[in-house]
Amino acid sequence: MLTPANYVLALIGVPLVGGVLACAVPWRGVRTVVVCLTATLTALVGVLAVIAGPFSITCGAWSDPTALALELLLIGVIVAFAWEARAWLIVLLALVQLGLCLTEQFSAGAHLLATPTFILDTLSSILVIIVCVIGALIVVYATGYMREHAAHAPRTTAGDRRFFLVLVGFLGVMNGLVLANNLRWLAVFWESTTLCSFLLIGHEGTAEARANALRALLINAFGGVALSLAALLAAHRGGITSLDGIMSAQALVPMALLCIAAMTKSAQFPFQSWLLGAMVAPTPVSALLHSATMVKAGSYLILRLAPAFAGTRLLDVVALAGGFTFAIAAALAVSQSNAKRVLAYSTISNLGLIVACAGIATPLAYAAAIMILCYHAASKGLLFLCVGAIEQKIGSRDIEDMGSLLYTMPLTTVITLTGMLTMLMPPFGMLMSKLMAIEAAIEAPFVLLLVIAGSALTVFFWAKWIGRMQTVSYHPHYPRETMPFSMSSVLVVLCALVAGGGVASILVYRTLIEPMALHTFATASAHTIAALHAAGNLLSWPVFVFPLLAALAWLWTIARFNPAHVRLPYLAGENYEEKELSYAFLSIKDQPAVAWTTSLYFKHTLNELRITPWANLIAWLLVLSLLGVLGM
Amino acid sequence: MAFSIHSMLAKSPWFVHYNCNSCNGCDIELLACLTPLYDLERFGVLHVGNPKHADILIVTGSVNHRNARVLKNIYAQLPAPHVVVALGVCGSSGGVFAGAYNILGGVDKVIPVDVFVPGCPPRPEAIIDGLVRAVGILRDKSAGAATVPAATPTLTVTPSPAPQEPHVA
Amino acid sequence: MTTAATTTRRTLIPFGPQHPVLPEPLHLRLVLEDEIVVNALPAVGYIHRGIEKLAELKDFQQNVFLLERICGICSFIHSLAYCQGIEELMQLDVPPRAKYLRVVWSELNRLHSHLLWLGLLADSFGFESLFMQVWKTREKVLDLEEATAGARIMLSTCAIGGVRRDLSDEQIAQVLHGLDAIERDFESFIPAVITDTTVKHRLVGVGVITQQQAHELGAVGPVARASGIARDLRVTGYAAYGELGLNPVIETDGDCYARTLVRVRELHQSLLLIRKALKRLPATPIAVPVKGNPIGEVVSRVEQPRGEVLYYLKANGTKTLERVRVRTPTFANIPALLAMLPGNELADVPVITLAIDPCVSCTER
Amino acid sequence: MIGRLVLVVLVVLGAPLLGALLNGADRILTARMQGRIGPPLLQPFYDLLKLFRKEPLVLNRIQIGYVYLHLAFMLMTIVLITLGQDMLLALFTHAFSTLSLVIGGMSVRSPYSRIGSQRKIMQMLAYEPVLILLVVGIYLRTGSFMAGAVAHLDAPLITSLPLVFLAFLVALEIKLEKSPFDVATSHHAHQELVKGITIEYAGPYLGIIELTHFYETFFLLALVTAFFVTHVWLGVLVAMAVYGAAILVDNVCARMRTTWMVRYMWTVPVALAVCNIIWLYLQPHVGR
Amino acid sequence: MFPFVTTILRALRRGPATRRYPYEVRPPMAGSRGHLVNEPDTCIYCGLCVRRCPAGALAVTREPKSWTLDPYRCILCAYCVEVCPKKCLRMEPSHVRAAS
Amino acid sequence: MLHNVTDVTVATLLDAVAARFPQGYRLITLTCVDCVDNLEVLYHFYRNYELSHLRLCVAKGTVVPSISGIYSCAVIVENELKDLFGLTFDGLVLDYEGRFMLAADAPVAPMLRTAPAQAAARNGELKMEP
Ligand code: NFV
Ligand code: SF4
Ligand code: SF4
Ligand code: SF4
Repeated sequence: MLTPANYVLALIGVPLVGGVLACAVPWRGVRTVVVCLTATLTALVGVLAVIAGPFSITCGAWSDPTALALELLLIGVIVAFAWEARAWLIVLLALVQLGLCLTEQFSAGAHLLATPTFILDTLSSILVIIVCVIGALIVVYATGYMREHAAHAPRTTAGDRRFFLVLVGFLGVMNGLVLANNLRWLAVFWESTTLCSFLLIGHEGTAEARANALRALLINAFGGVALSLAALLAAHRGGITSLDGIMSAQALVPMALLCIAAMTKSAQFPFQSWLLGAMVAPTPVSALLHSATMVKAGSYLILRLAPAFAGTRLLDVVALAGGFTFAIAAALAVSQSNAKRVLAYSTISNLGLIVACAGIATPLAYAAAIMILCYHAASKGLLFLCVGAIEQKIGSRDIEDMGSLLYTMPLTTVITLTGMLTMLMPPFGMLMSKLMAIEAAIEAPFVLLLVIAGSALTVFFWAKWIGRMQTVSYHPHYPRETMPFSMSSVLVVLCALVAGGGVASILVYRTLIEPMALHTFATASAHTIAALHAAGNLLSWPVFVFPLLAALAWLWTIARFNPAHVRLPYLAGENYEEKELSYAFLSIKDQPAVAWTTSLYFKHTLNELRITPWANLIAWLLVLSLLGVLGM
Repeated sequence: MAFSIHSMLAKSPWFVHYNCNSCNGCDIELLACLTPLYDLERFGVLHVGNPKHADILIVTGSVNHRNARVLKNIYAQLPAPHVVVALGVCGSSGGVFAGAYNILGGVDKVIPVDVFVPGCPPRPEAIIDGLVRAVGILRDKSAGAATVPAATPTLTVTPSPAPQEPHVA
Repeated sequence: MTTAATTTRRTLIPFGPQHPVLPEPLHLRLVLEDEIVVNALPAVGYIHRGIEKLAELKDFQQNVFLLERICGICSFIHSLAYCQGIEELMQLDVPPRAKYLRVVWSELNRLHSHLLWLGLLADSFGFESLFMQVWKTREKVLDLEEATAGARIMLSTCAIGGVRRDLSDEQIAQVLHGLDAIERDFESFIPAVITDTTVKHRLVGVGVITQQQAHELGAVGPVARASGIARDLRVTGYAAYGELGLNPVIETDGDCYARTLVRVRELHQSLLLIRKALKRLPATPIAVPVKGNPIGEVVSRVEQPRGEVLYYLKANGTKTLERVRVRTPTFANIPALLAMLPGNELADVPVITLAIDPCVSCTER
Repeated sequence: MIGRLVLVVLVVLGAPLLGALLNGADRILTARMQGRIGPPLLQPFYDLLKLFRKEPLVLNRIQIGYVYLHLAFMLMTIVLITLGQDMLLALFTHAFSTLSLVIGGMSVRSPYSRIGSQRKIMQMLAYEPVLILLVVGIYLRTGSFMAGAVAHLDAPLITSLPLVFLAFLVALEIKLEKSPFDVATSHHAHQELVKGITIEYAGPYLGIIELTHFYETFFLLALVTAFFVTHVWLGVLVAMAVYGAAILVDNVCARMRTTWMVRYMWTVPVALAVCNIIWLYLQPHVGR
Repeated sequence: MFPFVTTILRALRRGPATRRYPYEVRPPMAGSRGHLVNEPDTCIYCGLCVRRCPAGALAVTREPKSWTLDPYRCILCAYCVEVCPKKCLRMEPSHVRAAS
Repeated sequence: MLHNVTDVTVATLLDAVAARFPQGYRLITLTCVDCVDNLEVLYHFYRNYELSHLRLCVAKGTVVPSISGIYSCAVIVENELKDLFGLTFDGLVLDYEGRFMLAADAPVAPMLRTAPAQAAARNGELKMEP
């Protein structure tokens, strides 16, 4: 049997090695096999490790210098990239970070507290599962996607080999990030994900891609500085070198800095812009890094630390910042018609909700945050993949172009619809967790208001999109959809996962999340514990007979459907009947015109360009008030 | 006919109105039927906006080349069972406009008509009478009875002793 | 950050010809952006009968009955305009009593038309009970019409050379009495129209056209008057208007509210005119006999509820006319309507459309 | 257990009857306010039964599913509340019931249907915060999200949630599709969107929508009653009065624009509710 | 702010204004043009009315003597009444019922 | 009778109309009369309680310059005349291409005197049935 240390090694190493292998083989077919095998293996390792857990391992004396060396190496690489791009600000930030690392290394002296280097507890297990399973699925999908993509990619693109090196390797890095307890290792993996993200965003090599990659690098480098500063200050405060050290010492100042670092990674306002820019990357990247896993690192970090700081002013501000991001990102998502931007804003918004819940830091809030984290990763990953497939087919990511897709790509459309419904329909996990979030937010009235506003807005943009997606004309003929097997199979599997897991949300809550929250908040007050238990009673299963009956009734109706009942739409009496122009009406000059209804976007009231500066200003104020702890 | 599901159609006749070539005379009298003084809702009558919700299509005016197609479209969107009422002499025959270059004739030139209401314009009382007839036909249609297309009888007078035909009330 | 690609696609919808807020078939091809109208183009012809041609086929006496059926709302005034034109061609001297009676019926006609419009306007912004209230009052006008003219929709009342019916003293008393009742009824809804917050919200500042625009687009009737143009043909003094005297009702804001105010004030004006006319009713015959056939060309214009109607008649000395041309007020107001729509919300489209008081059957003949 | 089941069955069967009667009363009252006689009280039943006799015209098969869901989630909401379950969940299932209709209306490209659906979402956007605040208020009062907890209160909710109640009344006007908020669809045909969101549903499907509306009317008025839970009969009376007032408002207002509605709802009623909630937070025995 | 409330309440108080047709039939007003009738014995079947009728609703044959009205074409203008030399035509105030 | 009538030709029409616009004349409408051999188009203007008319006499088939560039409201009546008289206007701001008042299957230029119904009426054999 594998030892914990081997598990950690495998979790990190398998993908890294797989990535290198994938990069090494020059043939696409073989590479696909390598990638798929690696993905399978990673998933397997992940599951086995979680079954074997929880555990923690403490590395020997080699650990710290190695980590330092790796960190320096990473900083060097970043400097090199930035230098090449003449991004002096990034170079500056990287150098500052370098300085901080060295200062820490050479000033703090001996590191007294011996804490585990890597920990696999329930929280990290959940993330490991997300990374290894959903991540693996996305990687498999990417093999099919990239074949298609390569055909249309601009000449500047970096090529598949580098792509898969980074993408597959990223899984290992991300595993490392969620396992790391030691601050230095955390920083190493943290910087690595930044680098992966940078490389993948810039994959296509166009001017826009490069600019956006640099922006991501800049903002995350800023976060990196905050992280390093946190490590330095922690080290100065009694030689803390690990996350649980910070928690047990209740070190507020490092915590605040870590929160800022987390906000950059989780693209919270005012650091959101890089994530929107990141949408230029190929869609599997968006799915993997920019919605399912990497951006979760930030909220994960806060979630991990928050229980120790429950009730502090610091967390109140964090909650407020998260809530603010939740509401404002939802509002901006309403104004977007670009599907990937909608998804991006929605991701930011949900991350904000996780952060808000983490900030509220009651058992229920904690549970809600974890629920959102899981369900969001799955659903959003799926949705990104769907959008990718759709985009490859119709050549557009505009929501308004997605009408009548049920015609041309029924499978993807149904899966997309399922994915979107899981985002907002009872009894799926997202809705249940949002519900818990609201119940939890009772403890923080201001956050509550933001959460309420955000939820209402969220419904708006999803409904708009769902409506557009399933718009069908009245002469249905469903062709078979062609898509690489790797893509379609992943879509189906992930969809099944999302739907099944979503329906079982309360089961998941009961068996997994509730005990975990209880465990984490062993000392919480009675009424918050009661709230936690009450949330578990949310669903009385029998009431779901109604939707079930509705579904059955639907099937029954469709089975005995009489096509003669299909009529032309109401077009004020001026229908113009022709198969291809099904919604045409005769208009001026007796010429047919096609009725078309664009959804509401409020481009004027919710103007992104106008609102963003103000939102950023408010968010900066919140971030600055986070730093208020420095004065304490 | 005591309580039967078919009588429900008679108790809740919703109508949609389309103005073909009417001079408005018939239309405003129809609208007047909805207002307090005549209040068609007493009979469960509702004025609905689109044919898909309607049981009765009330057409005012005669048919011209352009609105014929609209009329056909609306007719095609009526859910069965349904009844068509042609209001006014225009709808019955073209009335005073018969013979104009853009007049095809009465509504029955384009779609089958179940009730003709004479008058130019018909008074609200006459419209109510027409609707009462329509409702009866609706019930019959719902029960599956065969209905015959409406006729527009003429009145002939000859020197007595020949009696008057009883078509005029 | 990439700037959001702005969707240039817009909403394109048909509005009419079959539409419950439009009692008449009119098709608007609306282009919207977030429910704001960007562009509106009309299609007409759903109610075109070819009456101008038909009037060349029937004889000039029968035409009275044909032309008053151009529209069942402004029927009397149509026949009035036509009769006045023929009378001018034939140089008939209409007896004064007929002239006064023509004013009475014209104003009754205007009364019922404005009330009808007010109800429909209320309906267009979803104020059903106001619609009901107004139409309830309108029934009183219709009763007066039936009592004096023999039908609720005034037809067959005007004749070449005079009028077909006379009013007895009881009828005059009945009308005066009825007018009082109508005026009392106004109290029940006119304050609502003028002061209600929600109504004002829907009308003020909606569908504005300036005086300059109104003039250039050739607007007539209340649409022109609401934009500050004193354009009312009754001041030219046809029929007995010259002896009764009136000042056109003017508002200056040019929005739907101003148009409403104009018509509401004209309700009172009509009451006043009818009362005056009935009081001064001269005791003369009501018609002169018509002999011979008309010859020559003439333009006859009178003020309809919706504005100026123009009849151009060309006769050649036979029973049938050579040309009967009708330019109705709504026809003249359509360019103004198209200028009002852009920039307003979809929800305002019915309101603006109804605020010009469109009469499509007049427009298309 | 059996008792609960009986209760559920009673409510599920009784609610539409009551809802239909209320609708019938509404139509009569509206007619009387307009000086008319109006339809018979049982008219909604006649309408409903008639609709089930009509041809089920549709544009596609998808839209059918959503009317079923519309009804199903409504039933679910009512059962949840009847069983005293989580109010927030009930609120969300209720929202999803409406949302089903929206999505169904959007599944056709028919312009009026789509615009109506979008306006319906705007309506949801407008009233949803108030409803959530209502639940929050109740929580602050009872300390539990369970609807059942309301029944155990010793003083009626209205004493501590007067402003929330007022805000809820405004939301009620939207939910009942009454002027000035009947923007998405309307009981009166003369609307710029014709029948808006329901325009492409005919016959039985329209019937199901009507049926759901009956349930909804019942549900909303039951919520009003819940404010007076220690004095149920008073609550019923108030609910009737509220219903009457809603009809009165419907009859004295013009229909407003959608954007105005959202702006209004997010200011006045939300502010009212928030004031009330803040006040509750400041109470010693609630909140944290 | 809501001036219409008083109107509404007054309407409630006063009760419906509805004329309960067909249960209560209001007598038609005198002089109203409801439908056209002919005195068969006074009529001389001269056909003058036919020539003047603007709607072409009339037909007369001299042998055998018959006068035919198409009520679905007659616009109730009463012009024929005016021109008839024998004054055998007249307008009755009640309306014609629908045919189906 | 008609007073204030000025005769114009196709060449002078636009100038005459353009001269009236700044003088504050309102365009009431256009009337077309079929004088069997040619068409007569009357432009009715109005200012200060005074009517004035332009009379344009053209042979059938002549292209008439559109005044919709000067009086934009003329566009709908010009489109109508195009439908009903088959008159062609040059420079219509918005051209309905003969589908303004009439549908495709309606008679072409029905207001022209050559229409058979007209001839029938002249000969006194007016038939009411189409
Ligand atoms: N007033 C009026 Fe007419 C005329 N002439 C016009 O547009 O209503 Ni039918
Ligand atoms: S029947 Fe008479 S009132 Fe009715 S539309 Fe025809 S002409 Fe007008
Ligand atoms: S005009 Fe008089 S008399 Fe001559 S046929 Fe007609 S009804 Fe008879
Ligand atoms: S009333 Fe008029 S339409 Fe009727 S028959 Fe006499 S003349 Fe003809």
